[in-house]
Amino acid sequence: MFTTGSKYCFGIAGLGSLGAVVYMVLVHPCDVGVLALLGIAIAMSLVGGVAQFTGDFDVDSPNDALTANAVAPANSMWPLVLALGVVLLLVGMTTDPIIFILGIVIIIAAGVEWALQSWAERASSDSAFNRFVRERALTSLELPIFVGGGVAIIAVAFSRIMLAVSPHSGAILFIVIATAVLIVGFLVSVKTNIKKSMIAATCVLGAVVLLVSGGIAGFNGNREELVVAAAEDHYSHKECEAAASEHFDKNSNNAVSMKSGISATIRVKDGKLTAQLIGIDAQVQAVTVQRSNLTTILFRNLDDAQYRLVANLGTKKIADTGVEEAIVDCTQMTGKNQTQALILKISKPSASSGPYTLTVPGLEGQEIAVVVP
Amino acid sequence: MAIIERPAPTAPILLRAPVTPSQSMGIVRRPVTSTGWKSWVFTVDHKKIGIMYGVFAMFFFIVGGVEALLIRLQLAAPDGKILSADLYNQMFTMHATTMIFLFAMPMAAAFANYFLPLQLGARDVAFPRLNALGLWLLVAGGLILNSSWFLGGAADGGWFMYSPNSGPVFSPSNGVDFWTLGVQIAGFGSLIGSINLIVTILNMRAPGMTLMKMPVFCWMILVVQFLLVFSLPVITVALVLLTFQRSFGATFFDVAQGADPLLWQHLFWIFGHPEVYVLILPAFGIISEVLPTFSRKPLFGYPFVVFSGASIGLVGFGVWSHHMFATGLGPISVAAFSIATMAIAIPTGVKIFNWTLTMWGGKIWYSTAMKFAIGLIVLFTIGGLSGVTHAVAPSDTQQTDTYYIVAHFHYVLFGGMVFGLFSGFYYWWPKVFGKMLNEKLGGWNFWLMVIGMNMTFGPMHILGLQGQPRRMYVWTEARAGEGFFNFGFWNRVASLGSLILAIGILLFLINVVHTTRKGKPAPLDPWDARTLEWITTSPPKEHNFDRIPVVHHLDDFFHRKYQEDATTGTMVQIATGEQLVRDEEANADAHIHLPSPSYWPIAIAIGVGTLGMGVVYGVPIMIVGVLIILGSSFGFVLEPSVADDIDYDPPMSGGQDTKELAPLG
Amino acid sequence: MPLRRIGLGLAASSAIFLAGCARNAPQDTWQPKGENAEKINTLQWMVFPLAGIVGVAVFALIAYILWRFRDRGQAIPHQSHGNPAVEITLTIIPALILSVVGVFTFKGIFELAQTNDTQMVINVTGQQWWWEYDYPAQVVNGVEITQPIITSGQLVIPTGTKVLLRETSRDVIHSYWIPALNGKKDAVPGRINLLRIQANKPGIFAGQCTEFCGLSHANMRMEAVALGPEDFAAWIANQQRNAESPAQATLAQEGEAVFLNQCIRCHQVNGLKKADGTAAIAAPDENVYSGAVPNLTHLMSRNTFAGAKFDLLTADCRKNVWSASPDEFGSAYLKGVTSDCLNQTNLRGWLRNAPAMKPMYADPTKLAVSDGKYRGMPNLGLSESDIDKLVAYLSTLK
Amino acid sequence: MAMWLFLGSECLLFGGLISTYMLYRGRITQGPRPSQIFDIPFTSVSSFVLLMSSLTMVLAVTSAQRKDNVRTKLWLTITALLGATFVGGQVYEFTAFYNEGLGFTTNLFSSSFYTLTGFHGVHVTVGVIMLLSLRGIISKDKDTGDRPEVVELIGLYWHFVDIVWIIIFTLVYLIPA
Repeated sequence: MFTTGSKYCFGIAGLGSLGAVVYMVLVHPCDVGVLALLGIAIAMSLVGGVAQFTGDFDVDSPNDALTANAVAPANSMWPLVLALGVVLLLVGMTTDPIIFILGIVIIIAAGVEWALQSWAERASSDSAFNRFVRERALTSLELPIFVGGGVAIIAVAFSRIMLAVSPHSGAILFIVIATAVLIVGFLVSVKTNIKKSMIAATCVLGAVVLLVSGGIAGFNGNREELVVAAAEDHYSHKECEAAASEHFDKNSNNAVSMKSGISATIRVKDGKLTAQLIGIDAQVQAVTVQRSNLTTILFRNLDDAQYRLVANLGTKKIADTGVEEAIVDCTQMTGKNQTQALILKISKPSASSGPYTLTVPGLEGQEIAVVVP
Repeated sequence: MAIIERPAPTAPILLRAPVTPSQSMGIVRRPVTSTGWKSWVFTVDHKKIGIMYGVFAMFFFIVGGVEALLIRLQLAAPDGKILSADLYNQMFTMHATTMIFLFAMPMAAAFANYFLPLQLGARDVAFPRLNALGLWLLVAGGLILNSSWFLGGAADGGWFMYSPNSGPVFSPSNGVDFWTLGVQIAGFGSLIGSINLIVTILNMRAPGMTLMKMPVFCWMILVVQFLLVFSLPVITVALVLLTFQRSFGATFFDVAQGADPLLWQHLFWIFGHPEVYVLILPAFGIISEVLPTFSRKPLFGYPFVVFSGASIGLVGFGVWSHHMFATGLGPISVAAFSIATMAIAIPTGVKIFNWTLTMWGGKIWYSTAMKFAIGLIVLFTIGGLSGVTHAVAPSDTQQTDTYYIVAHFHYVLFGGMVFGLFSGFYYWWPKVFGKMLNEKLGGWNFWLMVIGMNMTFGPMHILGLQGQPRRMYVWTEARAGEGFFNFGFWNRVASLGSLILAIGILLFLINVVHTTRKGKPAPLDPWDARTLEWITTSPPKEHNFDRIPVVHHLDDFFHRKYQEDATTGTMVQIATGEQLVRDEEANADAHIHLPSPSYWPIAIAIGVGTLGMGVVYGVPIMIVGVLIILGSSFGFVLEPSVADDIDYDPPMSGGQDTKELAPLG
Repeated sequence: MPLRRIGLGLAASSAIFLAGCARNAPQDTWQPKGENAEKINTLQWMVFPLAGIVGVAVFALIAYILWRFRDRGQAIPHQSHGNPAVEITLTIIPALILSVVGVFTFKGIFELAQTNDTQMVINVTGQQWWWEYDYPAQVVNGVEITQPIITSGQLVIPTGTKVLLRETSRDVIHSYWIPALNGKKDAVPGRINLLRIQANKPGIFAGQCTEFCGLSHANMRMEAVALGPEDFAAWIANQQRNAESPAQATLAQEGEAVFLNQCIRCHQVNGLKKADGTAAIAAPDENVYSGAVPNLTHLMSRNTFAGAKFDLLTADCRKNVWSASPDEFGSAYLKGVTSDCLNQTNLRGWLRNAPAMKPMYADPTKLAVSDGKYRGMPNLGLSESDIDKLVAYLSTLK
Repeated sequence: MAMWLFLGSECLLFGGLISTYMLYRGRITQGPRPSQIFDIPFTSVSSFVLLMSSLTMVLAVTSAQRKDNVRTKLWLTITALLGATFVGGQVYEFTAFYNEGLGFTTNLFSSSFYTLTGFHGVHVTVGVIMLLSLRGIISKDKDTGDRPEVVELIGLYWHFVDIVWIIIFTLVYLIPA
């Protein structure tokens, strides 16, 4: 048979050629990557051939007197996995860094497993003891990786599916999956005499369905609304008109947890706009705001109509075009007896580009002056 | 190496038998040796861990002390030039952090680890490997904290690390990152340690030792651990928020987004105030052992001392905002916290009265340990009374953030905690190392520390009331004032005092070296002591007690030595401590189960440290850290608490899962 | 026993405190000069002696015990475990003392928090490492402030008036503290904290930032100046004035050009016009992280600069102001900085290389974290002749 | 008992995070608000799934106490699967929110929301890993302690994580800001 070492070489060679073919078809028929892959395949098959011929690289070579009495090594899949890793590494080098990293991870994993396995096999001549040694060394590494990997795969695949379907069917799907898991659980629990193969088949089927649909979903991308939302960024621009806007005022949030640090409170009552400063009892018509200082202003609507508070903070020149653009900030629509906060930071004195005002669209002719010394 | 080793079977007859573990198992063999450096690094023995805590803490006591000396040197004259503003800010931040997290807490942990099982009559703590993990996490935290000195500057935001001054803009070096991570990791260590100690106290007391027959030291440690369990998660949250803010751009303390900087202060002080009691209560516990021993009387009002300790702990959670009287909380909260703060003075006063009355009617032996204990009572009282003066919130608004506060908490923490710990050193040194610390040097040590301490921190009362704020890298002649109370004179006195204090502490180190080299072996019961730790040899054996003692009284050891004469009412000695120890040895248990050493605690700690560095230096290092943590946690969990027979070289026989320490002696 | 001596010594030294014999201590917390500080002082006079008496009593007891029960070869004492009656008594006594203290404290806290009878409002804004004061438009004691006033370093208030400070901060937490007028109150960014002060007599009262605020925390000082009603009205009138351009062909006018070329990037001078006649508006928000720097319109009406770290007055002139009697103080202060009193050394040093005189984050190579903005004044690399011109110009800003 | 103490400590951890969230959720200067992006029906379903996993965990504990290895393993697996689905749901939710414009650094609400629910998610993930590992250890017959007790301890942890979620779900999602 093939010796362990040559298995590894041939594995690389085979996968290298396979990779080259895939590469030719997918990327470009005559590329550096193809040449590199083919070169590696040829080199490795040569080395493998030599190794096979000389019987080198062989752990249980009969020439090795020391292990003559040792138990024959168990079959090992690690050389093959290692080869896969190398191939991925090479393919990754020419194509995608993620594949490259995957290759590295597989190589490290396979290397560690292989090294420890062969080392454990030589620990003593008692195979049971050797298995014990191997387990002690590796269980604490394998278990977390398998378990963690499993959780990660389920979570990622599942979330890809949910992202692809509509929120409504997503919720239903969620229920279906969870119920399925539960039902299977109860069935198995009630009928413990179900064949093991049946259970295994169900598990495998479930896993395959999850992986495949996760893969497809991931490939197809997110559902349309999400793509649109990401592109348009609904919530990043404020719309300060008198009418409610579709996104900015959606489910407007009408409680404020800022109980401290309020500089002034602006109220609308019976269609009248009034202002009060913290620390001063009387009502004022102008609010003094320190330059470049964060200032929180509360807007409280005591009327039936919905209003929003708008701060008109002068203009600024857009650097590229030289056009003067108005600086405006505002709260969301505020219903009756509700409160919203507006945080201002005004960096220019009102003498320069003022006057600054606080107004409420719909209550024309009324304003509170903002004075920035 | 071990990977390519091929053991040569010497004879066919050995074919089926495992070869020796040291050859075949290489690094996966458990470290079972009981000598050499490995026996310390991989140990799970509470005594070795306790000693390592102590060495670690003492090292950082010196580091923190040098930082303090530099600070005092800088402030000895106006416009000091020894430290730059930046370096000074780093210095006071790290002085406080080091003293609190790397000296005071570890030293208390050292005493707790070493003496808790001994005083409870247990063979070890409840979770020996977790105990080791706690230690190594602390070491990792300490190293990360102090590595910042060499990696671009230490944290410069003060130990209170108020946001937004600790944010990425205002503290641009990596110092604060190292600080948050170091404190976080050390905090995990303390959390693990405290859970462990609580379970130990509640589950592993010797037969007959009800909670109300438990030494006061154990009680205070129990209260402290509860404080830690419930206050550390709060600082964990605060540190997580700060780390996320600094490293991942979160907005928690970004005022431009509407954040409230007081959130940090609340979280910090909900931890920070109980932390004060975490620091002081172990010292209270120590002197509650020392005072009765050297007064030859039981503690006056044991239940009152215990419950006042517990109520200090409880009320300690409700007074955090007294650190924030000047932050604009509003009069209602200020009044409530002001009153609560005054209330905490009551149980503290009860303790002072009880210690004083313990000495009343006693037969006082002025050993060095006793001197330090009395020093604690006096100095702590001064600190406590100055504390009452700023429990009055309006008065506090004149005093907070001035040197008056510095004076107050140094009287409490240095005069209280450090004196208590030194009392413990002198009292328990013969127990731990089998040699007596020199009493004459001890006297010098004590008096120099008392004088130095009062000269350093006494004048700070004056400085503070004269309006010198804290945390200033220079003070100026323009604000120094004239006359008897000017800044210049009293700052010089304080700086001179700090030198005297340093000499006093140096004398202690000299005493330690002297004792280690030339000290005479200690008698088994040098102080005519009262509690169970003295019922075994000094230093104690690996398994602590040859026979688990059965407890009938509070201060059981004393009552085994003395009995009251029914007719005269006087105490009559019926046995010496030596006799009792010999008696125990003669009736030793045959089978003793002890946990085996393990690699995993230190491996996990290394992983956590790597993860921490990864937060500063990039995701790949974090991944490595997480992998190490995952792997070693599984190793930790899967490993049996006692090593398999084949871990021994030659392999143990018998196939039982416990090791026998059969021939004792 | 030496222990007792230490205790007595401490008690004695606290007694000396209480006698208040500190002379000319600008930040002494035991010399109140206004109503709020006096209220605090009353509480201090209650709790400090009380603590002292308790301390002396405890130390006397300890000293007696240490002497009386030392080991004189007596027998091992009876193993008594305590006496509940004594315990309870000793718990109740401190509780009673503290509850008395508590009642007065409670009362004091609410009295000091009162703001509804305020007569004047000033916005106080902290930033690294100086204080800005904004006086909103209002009528104070019959004097109307029409233009908001903006100044820094020295807070000017009228005597006998209940002044409300609305404190906030532009960057980190600072704390405003004039010990002679009231206790301290933190200036927290995003919050507005209220502190009421009142000065009984004209005078100047020193203070210092007391919340650690970064590198130059030690250099962040402030002063409160109390002026009598007429002097205050004069001060108000002057502060509302715009600066006037210096006379043609003087050194000061050349200085104005330098100012327009350099300083205007951050420092505002109200009324200053650019060459084209439009108002020159400083843009500190583009150059400084806190977005504000001191307004220099009336620089020479103040006695200090750079966060009150340096005096604008020479040592002798400073002494004249600080030691003036309450009657003369107003006129001494309103003189401002005359040319013979100007502290040329510090002002020139500051213009030459500010970061060398006060630690700040003003190194242009290390601004990556703060969006390329300075924290503090950078070294502008001015030539000596530019500095001469600027000093001449700044001297005109009365 | 150690587990109880640990959970006591965890209570304060989540207490701190929840307080932070409650303080900050209404302070929004830019970006979406909670009421604008929460998908309550979906989160209700996933909360229900997590609750069901508590039920299966109870079954696992009872099986372990009856020394019924087969059923213990079965219920542990089912619990872990339900937990993993929950984590998947959370990954979905985070991705969806991110696409709608709620980045970790967008505003105070987003930072505190992601930190709070992320911490909880990590706790669930750790729980799932513990469940699966325990299952693995049982099949290899390598458990080192008293098996029912170990299952019970992990169960305790799992119930705790569930209860915390109930609190989070109520405070974060259901009660309007």
